[in-house]
Amino acid sequence: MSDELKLPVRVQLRPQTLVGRSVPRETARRLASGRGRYLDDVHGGEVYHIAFYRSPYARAKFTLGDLSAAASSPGVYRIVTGTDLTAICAPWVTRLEMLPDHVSPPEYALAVDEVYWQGEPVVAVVAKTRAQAEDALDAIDIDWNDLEPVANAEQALSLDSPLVHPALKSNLALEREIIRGDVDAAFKGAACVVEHHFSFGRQTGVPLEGRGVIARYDRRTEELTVYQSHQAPFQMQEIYAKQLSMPLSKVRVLCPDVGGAFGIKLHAYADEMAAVAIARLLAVPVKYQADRLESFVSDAHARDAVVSARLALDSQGCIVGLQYEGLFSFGAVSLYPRGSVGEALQLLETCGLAYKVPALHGQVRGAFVNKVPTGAYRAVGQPLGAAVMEQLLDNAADKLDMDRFEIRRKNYVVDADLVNDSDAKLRGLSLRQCLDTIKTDMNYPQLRQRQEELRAKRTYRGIGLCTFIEQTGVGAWLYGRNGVAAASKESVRLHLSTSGEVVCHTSASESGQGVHTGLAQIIADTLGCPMDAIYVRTGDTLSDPVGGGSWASRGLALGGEAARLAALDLRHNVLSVVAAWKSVSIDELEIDHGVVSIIDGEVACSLQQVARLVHYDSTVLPLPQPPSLSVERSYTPFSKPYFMANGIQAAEVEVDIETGQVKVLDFWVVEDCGTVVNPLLVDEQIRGGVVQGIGAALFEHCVYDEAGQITNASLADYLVPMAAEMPDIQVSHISTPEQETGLGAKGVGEAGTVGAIGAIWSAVNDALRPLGVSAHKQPFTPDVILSAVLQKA
Amino acid sequence: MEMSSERVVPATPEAVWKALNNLEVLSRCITGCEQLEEFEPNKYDVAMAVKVGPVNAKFKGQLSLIDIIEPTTYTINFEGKGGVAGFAKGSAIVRLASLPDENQTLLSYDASAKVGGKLAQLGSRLIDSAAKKMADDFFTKFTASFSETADTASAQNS
Amino acid sequence: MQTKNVADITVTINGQEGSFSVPVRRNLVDFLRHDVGLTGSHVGCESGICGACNVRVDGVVVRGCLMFAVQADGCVVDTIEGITDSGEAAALQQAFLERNALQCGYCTPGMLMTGLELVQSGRTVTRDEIREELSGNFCRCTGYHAIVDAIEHVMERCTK
Amino acid sequence: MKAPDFNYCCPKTAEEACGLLATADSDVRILAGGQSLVPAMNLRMASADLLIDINRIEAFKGITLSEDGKWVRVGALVRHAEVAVSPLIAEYVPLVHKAMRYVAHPAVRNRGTSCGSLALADPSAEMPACAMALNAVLVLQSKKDGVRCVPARNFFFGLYDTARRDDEILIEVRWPCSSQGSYTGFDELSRRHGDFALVGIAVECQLKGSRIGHLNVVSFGTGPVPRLSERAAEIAAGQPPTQQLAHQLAAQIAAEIDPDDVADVDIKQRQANAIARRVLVQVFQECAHAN
Repeated sequence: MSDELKLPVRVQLRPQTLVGRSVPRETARRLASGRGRYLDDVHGGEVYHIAFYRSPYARAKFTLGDLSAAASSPGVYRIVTGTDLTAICAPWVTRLEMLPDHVSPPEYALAVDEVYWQGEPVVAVVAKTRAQAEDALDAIDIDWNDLEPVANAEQALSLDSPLVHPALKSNLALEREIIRGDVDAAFKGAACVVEHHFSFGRQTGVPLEGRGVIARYDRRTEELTVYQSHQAPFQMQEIYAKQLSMPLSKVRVLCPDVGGAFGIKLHAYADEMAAVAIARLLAVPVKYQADRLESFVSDAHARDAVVSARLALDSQGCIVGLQYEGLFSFGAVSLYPRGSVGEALQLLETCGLAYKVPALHGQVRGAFVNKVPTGAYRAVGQPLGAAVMEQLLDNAADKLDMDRFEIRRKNYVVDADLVNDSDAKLRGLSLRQCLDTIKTDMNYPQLRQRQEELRAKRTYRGIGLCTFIEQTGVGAWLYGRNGVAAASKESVRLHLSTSGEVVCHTSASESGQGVHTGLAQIIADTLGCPMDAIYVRTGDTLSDPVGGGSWASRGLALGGEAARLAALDLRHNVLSVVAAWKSVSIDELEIDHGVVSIIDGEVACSLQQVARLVHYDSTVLPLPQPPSLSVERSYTPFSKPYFMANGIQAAEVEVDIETGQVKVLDFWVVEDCGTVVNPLLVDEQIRGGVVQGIGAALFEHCVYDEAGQITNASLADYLVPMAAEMPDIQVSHISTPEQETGLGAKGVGEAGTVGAIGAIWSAVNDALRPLGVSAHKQPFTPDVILSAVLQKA
Repeated sequence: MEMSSERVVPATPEAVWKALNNLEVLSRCITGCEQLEEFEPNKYDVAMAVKVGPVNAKFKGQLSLIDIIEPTTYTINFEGKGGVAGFAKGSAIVRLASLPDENQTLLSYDASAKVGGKLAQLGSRLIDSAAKKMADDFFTKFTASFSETADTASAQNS
Repeated sequence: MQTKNVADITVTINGQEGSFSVPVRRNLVDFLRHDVGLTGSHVGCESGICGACNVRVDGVVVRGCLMFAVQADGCVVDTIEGITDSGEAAALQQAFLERNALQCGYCTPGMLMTGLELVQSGRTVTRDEIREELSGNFCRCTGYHAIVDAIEHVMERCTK
Repeated sequence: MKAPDFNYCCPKTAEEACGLLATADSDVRILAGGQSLVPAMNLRMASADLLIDINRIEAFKGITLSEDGKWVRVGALVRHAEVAVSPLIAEYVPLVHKAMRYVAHPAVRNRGTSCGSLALADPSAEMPACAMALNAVLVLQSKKDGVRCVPARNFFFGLYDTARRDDEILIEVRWPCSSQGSYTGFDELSRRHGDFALVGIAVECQLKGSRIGHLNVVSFGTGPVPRLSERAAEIAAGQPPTQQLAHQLAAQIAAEIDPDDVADVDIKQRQANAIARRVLVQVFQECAHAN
């Protein structure tokens, strides 16, 4: 069977009226009116509040002292320790079947006898108010015996390093490589070899709404209900059922409005697990909402890698070989359930992937260290891969005296080269088109000219470019094959109600991306109903069809296709009813604006009438059983592991070589995410991603001292990008529809972040080039820039 | 965080050494010291209230004198717990040297300090300056205590 | 003078006067959210950096987390719910929607508070100045670009 | 993070407030704008047995010009936002007017006060630096001593350490009015707009004829207190305000940074040099234009 036959037949839709249009997100009106319902806004009876005593040490043994003073502190209901919880919630261990060597230490809901990172929850206070719970923390007596912590990967892998955790045999958490062709030969014979060293600082996601849960256990029905600010409700349902030894059907997880997530709310955290276990143990409703201080010492951290890379080219600027080696500092455990390895593996896989690289040797290692566990954060590893490759290309262009656009264009992978089955995912990229478009958008020759003129006045501007590819709508190969219970598909269930409304339940959840508006556009177009007749609901394991949730840029790429398929099914069922009723053929019917009409223009009925007939009075229908007006469809990529989106970003910066300050003057993005369902929503989401990338490159850094203490765990000291430092960002699109789906959309959620980091690296080092120095350490703080300028070690 | 300094104390090395081992003197020179009690030779239970700008914290812990070489040097070690605020550790090697004027002594110190928990998480911008200030304050008060003693002595004599 | 840790206060919130008994340590935004039930103002950092809790007290926008509720005794407090119901923020809210100047919406009430104060100042400002004025409000989702667009649009319309 | 419990009172007069301070035998804090104290309390890095809220003391309000026209008085309850738009400040204290742009963010400026900032004496804050440059007078009141005035240059002792005693309230700051031939400049380097300064420079230059009569250059963010450069004043006195002099003075300011006070002295000096030079060049240019 040929490839084409495996793909679904493209259905000829009537001219689309909504998909592709900038439809404002009507559901956001509620949010803009202060009527959002985030976790802390969920009411429903009195709840007890939880505050955690968190470890002040990166590594220590402890003995709990007298807890009676805390227990008798005003408002306190109970003090809960690790031992209390172990009885009903066993420790969990992250395992990835494809990586049998990746052995994580077990993680407990509350620490027992020993702690492995500063901020690890040790004791929980359950009290009437959060303030009273915090009051009682002061009365908790713990005897600490601090031990030497392992502060970074270099130390962790040194011969005399202590182990991060007694359950480990080695601190080495991951070691993988990719080899293709003869790299040594390529480098030996190369006309030009360039290298660069990269340090990508540790970061975290900082969703503005902290993580949190409200959990209730009903002893009568033995049901557990958990409201949680999370991206993947079905994943959490599985985890709670497993950890608390409950039937899956007795656990319900609901996600209300989510105030930002970015991968941070994709994991299972000890504090949240503890809160849910406490609700089960004490059978009282409890609430835990992480405050900002504890978010910094418990939310997944990310990046934290040093990379050395070399690129070999021939005299014409064609790449002949690429070599890179990355060393990652993870945390004290591998974050559950998806692991901490993604950052390293995505660097390994994506570095240089947009280019023809005949010989390649990539290597990554990751080590456990006594810090907050690392995990998925927007774009996972891909920004590092892009930054490394693009910086090398700049260095090469400079050495070969080539134009930066030319060296990229020349080396881009093109479909004609992609002969192997394994390369299928790379077919249909629009790298050159994006390159040409951005060159025009940014008026490159003029920028270069201005740069030259200003250099003469000792003003140092830099122009950065970063080609990127983005793995979107990731399917079952990533987690399913690793034995991780995280759904790889997205699902949509449509129900035509007797009011004529189309109720859409979907697993594709929202934290503001506008997925639901996009789904409504697709459903409205496909089914032929007005958008305001569509009611989209999500975030409830009891009523939604099973699916992944909101991660890996999947909402519209997968959820959108599921919606399209479901709408087609519903349309077919509706038309079957009307065809039978009116004794016409289905082909003679069409639906538009919620009205079914016969092709000659005669209106047959409304969608509401169809629903009322089917649900209330099917006697008029010459059908033994009318077809269902509730349909459910799912989608997961099948011909490839994910849908590859691509694009390019460019930045213009000015580096003040006296103060070390970097100012971003301008920013451009050209993005190809296939079919753009809603440019208004896509554009600002890209911009938001860009800003997170600029934040990473210039500001954001979890700074640790040598004792494993984080020293900037507040929003005053962990600098997030604010409006004044961010540029306007111009976004353009190239649209190469995804061939596997009828919708043709690829994901876009992480695109901005994937390319922005590299664009800033490229621009900053372009600015520094006339000084003969370069920067190697992100974020590019004034100290980092001036250390480079002053050539300090 | 490392800091070093020295100052000239208006007293003989013997007198300075005696003061360095005098519980009452030490307790007066530690800003915010609420308790200093010897529980075994050269080991003290200590409680202090530290206030730097908007921040205040109470510490309970132990102060010990080690590596004592009478009458020229010892090391003060401090370890204190500040409850949920975290912990602080500090140590100072104190050295005495005679000066040409035998009624003066050169006191020098190398001090270091470390904090952990919430203090470390939140204090980075100013923790070094704060530690330096506390060390400075201690030795300033210590040095000043001799002029006070001298003043009191002369007052009594007159 | 009497000192106390619980206080009786009278506050006019969104045009309606009410009396409450509050622990003096209760900050204004917690009071509004949990004692009054106005959950539109959000809590992001509780240390005055993020601006999610911005509310208006006696006509000026302040951090709801850096004022104790007891300090609002006798004051006029306006929240996002109030400026929505009164229609005062309608043009700005509409501009936010049309430009997709919000995603998760958590920062939005605070952002609108700050934006509205700027709009109502009657000043003529550049895009850069709008950015400076917004620099005490953290948005993690958008790229700020759309927010600046929305405020710029409304300000231009006001001055026309 | 929720503030620990405390007692609260809200006096209506300065005398009442001073009386409370005088009789307090425990940990008492004055609550003015609260933009530094309240976050510290929320984080439980600060606690108090009693907060004395001075926000209802009418006498602490207002910006006024003294009768003799020599001072602009800013009361303890004047918010940064009022200072920023005050015509009196703009006209008579242009240095402070220029500095306001760098002070925090709108919602914080609407609540935070000049006097609170001076009393706190954060080493990276703008108001203490301006006070040092202009030698503003800080007025303290207590039950014991009544009212006493302390010149700014005798006020800042060390890190968060000032001449204000625990029983005193900083009731107002008196800014000296700028005179004919006075030129000012202010700039700072911060990571982001409104953040604490990494390095900042406040300058007041008094021309005498076409030459510099006196020059006050204050650097801040470079040590525990804002630092007034006496050496720079000596070098500048009697000199014409040239670019060359600006460069020389900037180098002097940078050289005065104590390596013990900063993590990396080379970097801090380079930054201070640049900011100082830029401010001085601009101030001297204005001086030159005036001539």
